[in-house]
Amino acid sequence: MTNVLLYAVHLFLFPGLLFIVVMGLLLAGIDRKLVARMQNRVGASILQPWYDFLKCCGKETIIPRHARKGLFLGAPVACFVILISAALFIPVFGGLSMSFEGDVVVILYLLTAAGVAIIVGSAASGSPFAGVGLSREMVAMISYELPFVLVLLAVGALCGQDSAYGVTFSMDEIVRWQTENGSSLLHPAMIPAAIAMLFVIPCEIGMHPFDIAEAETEISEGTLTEYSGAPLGVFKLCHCVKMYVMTALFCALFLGGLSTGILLVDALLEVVFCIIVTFLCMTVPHAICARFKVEQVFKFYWTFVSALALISLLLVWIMR
Amino acid sequence: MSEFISNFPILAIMSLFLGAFITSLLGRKNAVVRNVIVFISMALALIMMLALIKPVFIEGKVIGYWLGNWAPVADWAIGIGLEVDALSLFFGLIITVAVFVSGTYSFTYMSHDDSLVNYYTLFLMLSGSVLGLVLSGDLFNMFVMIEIMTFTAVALTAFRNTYEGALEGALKYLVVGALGSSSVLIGTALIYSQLHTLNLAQITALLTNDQNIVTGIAFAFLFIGFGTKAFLFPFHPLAADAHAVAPASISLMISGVLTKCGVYGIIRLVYCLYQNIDRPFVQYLVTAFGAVSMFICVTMAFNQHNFKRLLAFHSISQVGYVITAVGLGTSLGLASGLYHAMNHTIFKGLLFLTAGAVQHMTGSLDLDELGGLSKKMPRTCILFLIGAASISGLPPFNGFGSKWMIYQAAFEKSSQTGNVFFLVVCVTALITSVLTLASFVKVAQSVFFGQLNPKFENTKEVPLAMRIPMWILAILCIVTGIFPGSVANKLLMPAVNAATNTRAYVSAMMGEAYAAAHQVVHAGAADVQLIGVYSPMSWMLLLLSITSAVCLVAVLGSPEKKKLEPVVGANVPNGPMTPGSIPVTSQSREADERELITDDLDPKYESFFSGEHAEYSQVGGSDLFWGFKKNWRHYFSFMHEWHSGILNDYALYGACSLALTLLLCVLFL
Amino acid sequence: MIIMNYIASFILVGLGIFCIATKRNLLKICIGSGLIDYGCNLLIVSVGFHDGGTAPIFAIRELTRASFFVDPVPQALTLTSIVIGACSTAMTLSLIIMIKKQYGTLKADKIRRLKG
Amino acid sequence: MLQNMIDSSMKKSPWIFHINAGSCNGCDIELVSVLTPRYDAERYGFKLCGSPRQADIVVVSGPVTMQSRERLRRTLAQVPEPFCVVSLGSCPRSGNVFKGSYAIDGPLEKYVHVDVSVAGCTPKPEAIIAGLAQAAQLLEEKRKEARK
Repeated sequence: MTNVLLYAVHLFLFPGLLFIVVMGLLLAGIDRKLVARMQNRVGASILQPWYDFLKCCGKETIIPRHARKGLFLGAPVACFVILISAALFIPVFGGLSMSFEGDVVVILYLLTAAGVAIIVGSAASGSPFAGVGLSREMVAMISYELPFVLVLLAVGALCGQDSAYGVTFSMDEIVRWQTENGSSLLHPAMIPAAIAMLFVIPCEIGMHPFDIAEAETEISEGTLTEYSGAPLGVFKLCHCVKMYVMTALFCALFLGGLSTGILLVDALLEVVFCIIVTFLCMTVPHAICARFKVEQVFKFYWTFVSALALISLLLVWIMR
Repeated sequence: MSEFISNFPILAIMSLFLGAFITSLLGRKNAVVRNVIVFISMALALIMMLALIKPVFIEGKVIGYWLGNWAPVADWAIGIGLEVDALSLFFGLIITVAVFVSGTYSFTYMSHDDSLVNYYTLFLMLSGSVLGLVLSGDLFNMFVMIEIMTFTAVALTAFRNTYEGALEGALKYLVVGALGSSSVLIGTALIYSQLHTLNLAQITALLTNDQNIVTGIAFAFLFIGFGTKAFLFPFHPLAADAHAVAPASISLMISGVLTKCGVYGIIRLVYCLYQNIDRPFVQYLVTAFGAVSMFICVTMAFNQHNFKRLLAFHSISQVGYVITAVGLGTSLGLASGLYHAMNHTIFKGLLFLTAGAVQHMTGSLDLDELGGLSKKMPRTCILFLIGAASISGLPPFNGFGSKWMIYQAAFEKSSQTGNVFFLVVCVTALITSVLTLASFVKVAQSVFFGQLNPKFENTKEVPLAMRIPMWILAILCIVTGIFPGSVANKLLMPAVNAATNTRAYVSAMMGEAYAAAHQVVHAGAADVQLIGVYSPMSWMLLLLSITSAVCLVAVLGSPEKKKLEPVVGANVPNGPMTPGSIPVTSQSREADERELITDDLDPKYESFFSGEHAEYSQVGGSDLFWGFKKNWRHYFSFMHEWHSGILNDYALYGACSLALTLLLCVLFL
Repeated sequence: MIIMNYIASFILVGLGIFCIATKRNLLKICIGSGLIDYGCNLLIVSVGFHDGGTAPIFAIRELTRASFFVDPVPQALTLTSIVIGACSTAMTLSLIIMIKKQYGTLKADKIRRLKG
Repeated sequence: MLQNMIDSSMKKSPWIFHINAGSCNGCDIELVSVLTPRYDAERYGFKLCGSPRQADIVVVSGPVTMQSRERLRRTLAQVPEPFCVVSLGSCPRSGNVFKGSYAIDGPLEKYVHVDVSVAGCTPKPEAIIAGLAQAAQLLEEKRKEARK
């Protein structure tokens, strides 16, 4: 009985639902604040995403005539559920996760499924803006999937050197290997992979320079054109949770070795590192450059960022 | 009972051929008699295959059956033998299930057409020959079955001969298909010239030690022959033409069943007959064919305009996955290949049946024309989503389990042998999976979602009789997706062991002493470490997070009940601010008449069109994924020319690939 | 001596493939596929040849130890493959007739509505 | 308790949707300048959004011309409850210099109850921010009233 209780607490409290949602909103708030400060203006309060979410839940939900009600209302919930289950597979600094042998690929596919949930939601809304929005979202997904997979393969190859199969697809294995031989960021072969991962994160989340799917100026909110009220709030929440999921994934893949074992210190360490990674990979590009065109995003990811990931994969290959 | 079981293989094949014969005899009078006969023969074949599961899969027996009781004389096989081991029964099961589903579907789907007796006779002949090919233990018998299969498939492709392009697709399929079967014939003749026998078991035994140049050439011919049947790389335009024009139940048969026979032939050739899968050259050859056809077909499928032609290209790219996995040579590779072959038949069958349903109801398959059908055909839309989710490998469905096993097998192979070729194959597989997802998003948006084309205003849902087979396949999709672990142990492991364990194969037909005399290798049972994808813990996790998410949304819902769309036309005043209740002055009245406000529906629930009256503007079909197409436009234009549609070019590509394989086999084998 | 049969059969097969690949007229393509079938049949028959052997026809009593036959199995195979060759030619011709009715031409490069 | 938090959050994150009913773009540029670093309306939570479905405050600028009348009415109908309407500049209030022209169809008041009206031919950004802040306050009362 106790382990079920512990398991429920684990699921709902610490690395579970509450922690993920709070962390997501916190990261989004900090990101908006940092962008404002970088543009020399005061910027909204750190709790602004929380207010946005509450305000959206307070508004009326309009279901358009062309929309398909079941999918239209179900898509945000599905996206939220998929993201939470993806986040639960990521070990928070060396422990406390539902990890099993092949869960790196499960995380990859859950993130793809979250993207598909958004796409199905916008397709079900039946608006032409959403049609263009979902095609851009798919192009963004194609473009970041290649480098993302190469980075996962590189880390799997590095951390699976001494395992029987020469490669590992399990997060626990990756984190344990890093605790023994130092986190993989210190290995010279993994520097290009880390940079590639930093580029992949904003596109996967849809942050400013790569948010070709929700381009307000071009296609009026793209995928979320027809959403209002609580479903819109849940989609915005998914956007924030995705920020936490990707940064936590980055910390687990590249900074796995720094866990101290004490639960509280680990949690604080995780929060600090996530904020640093958010600043590096989302705030700086958001403040510096304008939104990319659709084919620029694709060309940028399939040439420059994939080359980086490939270099590190080959380096790991040679150094083996 | 146990010795009677050995007659089941021939009884299954005979039930199908006899069914064909009787339908053509008695079927002319009325439809019910004909349908009953067809149903009985399909059901009989299915029951016999299911009955074979216990002896072959669980007890691991290999059932041999000599036609006309011509047992081998003095260790020399004279008669034609049927041999059913776990591998051929695995494919036999896939085939009989697909035949059963496709048959019941075509009862209603083909009701609009005429001369249905010919249709069902050809259909049963096709399924009989396909089952015969998979169960036969004799090389020339396999050739004869391939020929019957090709002729009936061609005739069925051209069944609706008034359909635009049907005859052309059938002719191309026949001529280049005949090229492929002739190469199988030449291969058989060359093998006979060296070993003077046609029985597969005896060939396996004799080939273990004396493989000279002529058997190498025979290998090349046989590989290209079976490759034609599996529509591998240079032969894939045939399948695209044949599928696009064939009726949906037949395209299910072609893509789900015929390609599997080509795959079965290649597996039997590489794992059992020549046992040269552990030679690096053969692994490169098979994997290269698989990877190239996988990548090219998915990019070709990406900008198609016809729903079924897109599905056809996808089925070849999935067969490319299977061949890549088979070519890896490791036991995990073969297991993932077989698993993906089974999944492919299930979800591709489902997708083709939904395409048939859309064609049956709306009459058109053009992606640019269709749109918004989910309002009119909701159940077909759900079925399509299940099929699309499983083909693009989303977690709870069956595509995920098998695709992920293929990546793992490819990557493990590359890391163990330290060879970069398999790494490139693994990355190509991943890119192909993303492009598959992208093209099915395109199909979903352009056929089911978006705005309804006024032309298809009065389409109704598909009759229940057509939906039952679709639901059977959908449930199979979900079941094999949720329990990959149990599917692997019960179905895949016996099949993989049977493929690698050739001694049992030979001794079943030729006797234990013969097998020992020829030192047939007895590979140990494969200890594939099958990673349990779904431990019960993760299921509880998903369940709990679902409940928490749903109650989160419900609690935070806005206070007043969510108002749904009011009664059409009534301008329900919802608060002081509705523009409907504005004071209308004289000046604006005649302005209104000029404005001709046609739409009396409440504009609140119209989709936002930046203020304009939302007329029909469907974003779908070829104007999606603009960014991706712009970057690849050179590649796409080259591919467009390459698939010229001229019969001679396809034959030329086939001949070149035959020559290339011959050259490689002579040099390296 | 038997080598001539093998060379002839491979020439026939090569000619058939060349004819299918280059000739634009559908009828010539049909002839080409026929040629390939005949090449294969010739190959199968000549595979079973033994120098000095007689035709494998015998009455019950005539079968003695000393009688030396040519291998009968390929001849049986050739029978079936001749039949199959005939069927495939018949099928191709029937399709060509219907295509001529529908498309109005026999030129292969005009019959290319399914492309791309 | 949760509903009170939702009410208070209505005024903390009002999203603006801008409708140009034939304006000379003077007010439009002023509205956007409000979000620049110098005047920074974002510190009160204001954010421009692209679709009327997500709008809380609808800012209308320009005298309602004949062409834009139908579109204005349809877009206003598509905004979810509770929302405020702010008329920007003097054109929507009175038609400004264009009053009496054949192409103008009366003040904005004819089409929708205007909650806050910011006067001035291109009102100063500070005035716009004050108007928007008032509108944000109104949002909270509207929701409380709608909840009763």
